[in-house]
Amino acid sequence: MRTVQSGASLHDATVVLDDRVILRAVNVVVGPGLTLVRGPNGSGKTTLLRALAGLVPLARGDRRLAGDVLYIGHRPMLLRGLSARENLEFFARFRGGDTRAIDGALRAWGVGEDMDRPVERLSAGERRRASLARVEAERVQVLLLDEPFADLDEAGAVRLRQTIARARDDGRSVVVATHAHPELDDLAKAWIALDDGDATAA
Amino acid sequence: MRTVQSGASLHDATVVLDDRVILRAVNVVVGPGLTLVRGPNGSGKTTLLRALAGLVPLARGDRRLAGDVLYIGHRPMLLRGLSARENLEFFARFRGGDTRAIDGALRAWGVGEDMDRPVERLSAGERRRASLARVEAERVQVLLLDEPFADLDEAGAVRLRQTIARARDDGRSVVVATHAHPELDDLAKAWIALDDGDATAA
Amino acid sequence: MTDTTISRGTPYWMPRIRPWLGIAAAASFVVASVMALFWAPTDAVQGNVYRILYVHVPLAWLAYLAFVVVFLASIGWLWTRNAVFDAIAVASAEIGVLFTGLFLVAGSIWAKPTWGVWWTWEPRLVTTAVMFVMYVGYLLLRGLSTDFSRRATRAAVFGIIAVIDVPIVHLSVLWANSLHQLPTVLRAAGSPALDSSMLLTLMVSLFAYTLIYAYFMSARVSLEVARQVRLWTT
Amino acid sequence: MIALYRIALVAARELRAERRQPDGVVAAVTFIAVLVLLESLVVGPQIARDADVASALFWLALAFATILATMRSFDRELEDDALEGLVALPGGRDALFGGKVLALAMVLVLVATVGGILSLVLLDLPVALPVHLIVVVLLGVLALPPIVIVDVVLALRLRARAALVPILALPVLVPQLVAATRGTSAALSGDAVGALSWAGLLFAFSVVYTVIGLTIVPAAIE
Amino acid sequence: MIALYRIALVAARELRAERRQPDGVVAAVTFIAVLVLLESLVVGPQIARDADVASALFWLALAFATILATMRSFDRELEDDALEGLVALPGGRDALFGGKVLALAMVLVLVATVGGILSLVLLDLPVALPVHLIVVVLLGVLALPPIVIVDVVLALRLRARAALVPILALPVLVPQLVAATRGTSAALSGDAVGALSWAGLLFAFSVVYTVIGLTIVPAAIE
Ligand code: HEM
Ligand SMILES: Nc1ncnc2c1ncn2[C@@H]1O[C@H](COP(=O)(O)OP(=O)(O)OP(=O)(O)O)[C@@H](O)[C@H]1O
Ligand SMILES: Nc1ncnc2c1ncn2[C@@H]1O[C@H](COP(=O)(O)OP(=O)(O)OP(=O)(O)O)[C@@H](O)[C@H]1O
Ligand SMILES: [Mg+2]
Ligand SMILES: [Mg+2]
Repeated sequence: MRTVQSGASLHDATVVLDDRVILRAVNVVVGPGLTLVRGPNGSGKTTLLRALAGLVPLARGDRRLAGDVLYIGHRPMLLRGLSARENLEFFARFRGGDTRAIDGALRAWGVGEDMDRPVERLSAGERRRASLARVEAERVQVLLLDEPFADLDEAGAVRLRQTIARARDDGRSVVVATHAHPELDDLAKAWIALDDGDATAA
Repeated sequence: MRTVQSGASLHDATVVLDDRVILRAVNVVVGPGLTLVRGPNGSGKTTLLRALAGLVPLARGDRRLAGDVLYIGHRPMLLRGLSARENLEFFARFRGGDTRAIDGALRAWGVGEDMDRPVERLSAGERRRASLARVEAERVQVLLLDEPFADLDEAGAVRLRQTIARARDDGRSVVVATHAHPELDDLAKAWIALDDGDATAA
Repeated sequence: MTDTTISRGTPYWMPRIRPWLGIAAAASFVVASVMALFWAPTDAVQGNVYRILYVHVPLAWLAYLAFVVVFLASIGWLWTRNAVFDAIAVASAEIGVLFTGLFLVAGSIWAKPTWGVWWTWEPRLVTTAVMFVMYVGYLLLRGLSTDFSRRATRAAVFGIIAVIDVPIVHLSVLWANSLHQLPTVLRAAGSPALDSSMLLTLMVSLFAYTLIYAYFMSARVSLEVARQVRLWTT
Repeated sequence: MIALYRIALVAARELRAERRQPDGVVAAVTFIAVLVLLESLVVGPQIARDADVASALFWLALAFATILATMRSFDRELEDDALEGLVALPGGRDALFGGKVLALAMVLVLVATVGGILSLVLLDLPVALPVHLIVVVLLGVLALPPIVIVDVVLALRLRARAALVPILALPVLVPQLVAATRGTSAALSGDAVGALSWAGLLFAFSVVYTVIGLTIVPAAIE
Repeated sequence: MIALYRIALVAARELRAERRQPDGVVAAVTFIAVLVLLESLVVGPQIARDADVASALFWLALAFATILATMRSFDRELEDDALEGLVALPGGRDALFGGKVLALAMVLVLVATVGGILSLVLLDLPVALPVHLIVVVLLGVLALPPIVIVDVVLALRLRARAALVPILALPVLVPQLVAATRGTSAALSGDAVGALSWAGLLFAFSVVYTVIGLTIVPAAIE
């Protein structure tokens, strides 16, 4: 098998949930640059990202990883009770990094004023913005973003595209699963088309 | 004050959450046809829809309602443990309607095969589709849809636009809060622009 | 990341020896029953009721064995991710629960004439009941889990923890105010304090129940492996 | 009529979700069994077989089972905002309380029956007045859900929910639990008059709390 | 080192979320107080003041408080998939168990202190060996969280979770609860040797379960 310099890969990976095959012998190699995951509802995009992040047990096959992963799923994954800032500080410290970038990142994402309120009191879009600020606050090599445009307004979507473009230019591996947003195709280097558990790379 | 034939309205409505004013003396009258609610993240769209649906207490002002309301929020609002079909049957029966339309609606929304699986085992988009099938299954006069395009793939979005257009043509009152989707503007009859708790109608 | 290994079916010799295992189990069960009912001498104190011993004690020991097997198979699964270990664990847990239920009932029937009650609150009995509930919980946990590897992993973790109750049941008679028989056979000091023909009968019964356990295991494990194969090939 | 139909619908939905966990009731029963086992182990067999103590344990266990079951029911509702979907229906607010009480009462009757038989057998208790015992247990069981559900609704969306519910519920439950315990113990030991008068008190409790619940719960939900 | 630091971070996050609900600890303490009241009310003051019975009630209440607190902690994590965010971090899986055990043990020490003093005062119990009592209670409290957390992790995302956790946890806790009860009762009534040997057993329990938890819990989380 090949070696991967930076990024993540799945080899012959099969995922079974609820005794149903959700991903079928998938081979995916993600390297630096933007990889887009496309596919209709229920085709297995979320499962693929979770498999890359190691959040789902593989029934067969294996997963390789070079560098740390930042996975943001359909939900914002912030702990209720804590504020956005406290959540991001926890993540950054846990990775052994510093917390200096956090304030700036949250402010840039437009939640500067709300960053000390408990996250459950934020609107859906504000919560999404706070979780996307992690991309700047943690500066991790491999980014896995599942439908990150959901709930974002126009300004937020623009910022997210810039963020993705910048991460790509920095040589980070970015995997984005999303519907629509054809403008992302211009930034992408690779495509993974999912159909009912079968992946085709392009 | 005016009377409303079918639809919902808020008069001088102020909503306070967490000791902060979220909606400020808002006057909104929603009649038959499509009303679009626009505004950046955190401007109060969700709060407005919840106020129309009677889910949020008004600090001042009042709410009028003619006809039943179907409100679908950011989350799909289906009870875990039950299947999509069982959820929809419950809603339809509760309204005193029949359940004949349910199977067809779920099938039309592409969750025909999954309609007997517990909803928590569905993908995000499949869950969204199941909850949108309520629009056809319950046939209620006033529809309040909060960001209904989230998680839908292209085919789902097309279907949703058709559904909205049809509901409008049937003379139902449809209120949709959404970012982007400029193509909806062609269908709309009225616009409510929200900015930090202040509403301007257009 | 470790792969889940699925056996390609039961080893070829399994189905071949199973009938013989069944015959041996049945035969030794008949011999043990005859010995227990007719050959072993009547107890001086208890009369004939004591003969329940030959059911009660072997079943208790085999329940212990079954739960220790669950423990070992659980470690095996976590270590190797070979699905056959999960099959062994579930088979052994089910048989263990069955045997525990049976020796509880047998003990209870024995308790009525000797102690005057069906059930009483004393350490051995309570810890046994707790062990029973624990493994019923183990089976519940399995039943509620949905997909294969999660089920296997969660069950394995619990199977490892639950085994702690086996020594506790065994040692519970040493607690103060125990009504139950103190260790007479498996005791630390010296040889068994039991009449030699009684001891022989007990050993033959133990042998018979061990074969029954082995027979059940081979049948249940094959069934489970077949299910796994069906699941993974569709 | 329509109100009753809606209450029945909510109850049916609840019971269906409950039945999907085929061992839901089994679980609650096992829970009671474990508690009885545990307590008699730590308290000692003589004390545990006392009619007063046995009834007290049974009712405490049942109170916990009620609280757990209710919290589970609302946990399920809070996921994905399902509760909001129900409350947004016309009449949803009013049907919520009645439906939950009905469903929970049915589950608890089952749990109490099996758990009660288990306790009787496990503790080898003599029953002097079986019919009185059934009446007391039934009325005691019916008195539990209204108050627990009211408390859960009040605590809903408050952050310390899981811990708050027992705090709100238990003090209010104390009189009922005392009545149920005394009544059960009277029925076990043959005091017919005592059993019936406690049963009457329990009946009063359940009527009062049900009326309160039907009246104020709709207002308490947003 | 880094592993310990991460465990400390998880514990700190947990404690902070816990502190945000100013009534978290208060809640658990009230819970114990109510239980002690309730039991002494229904069981009768003579029996309730017996050293054995009082210790038994205290430990049962503490076991329930542990289960409730642990379930609440994980409920918070499941909302918005926060737990997944933690587990997806490098080393997150390994730090989870240790961090939760640490945080929960600290909360429980507080709860046990206040709850214990409350029980002593409310039931007017004489304490023969105060230092031994403190040692026993401390070790008993430290023995509770590991096993409860393991069981909550096992039942995570399963449907009958609220009912399954007590069923899985209570039987496993029985030996510890018996040891803690006996040890407490020995310390209350002046049996120094007894108290210390039970304390030793409790220490062994907490070490064994912590090691098991640290070893196998990471495998049990997906
Ligand atoms: C429901 C009631 C009973 C239960 C749950 C029970 C449980 C057990 C268990 C778990 C063992 C295995 C002991 C070990 O080796 O660790 C055992 C053994 C034994 N039981 Fe019972 N028992 C019950 C009633 C009785 C009664 C009524 C008697 C006789 C009066 C009795 C006599 C014995 C004897 C003689 C042994 C073998 C002890 C040895 O050699 O170690 N049991 N019982
Ligand atoms: N439960 C709550 N408690 C306190 N404040 C809240 C609560 N929910 C929302 N808010 C605040 O109210 C304001 C409006 O929120 P709302 O959810 O209505 O916005 P929105 O327009 O729907 O935003 P989005 O586009 O992100 O969905 C936001 O500033 C938010 O922080
Ligand atoms: N927990 C689960 N148990 C069983 N099946 C599941 C589970 N989660 C998802 N599935 C099924 O797996 C398939 C793929 O789901 P997945 O969430 O990966 O799809 P997706 O491509 O992300 O869809 P979407 O666009 O709707 O987000 C779907 O058919 C879904 O029903
Ligand atoms: Mg998805
Ligand atoms: Mg919104």
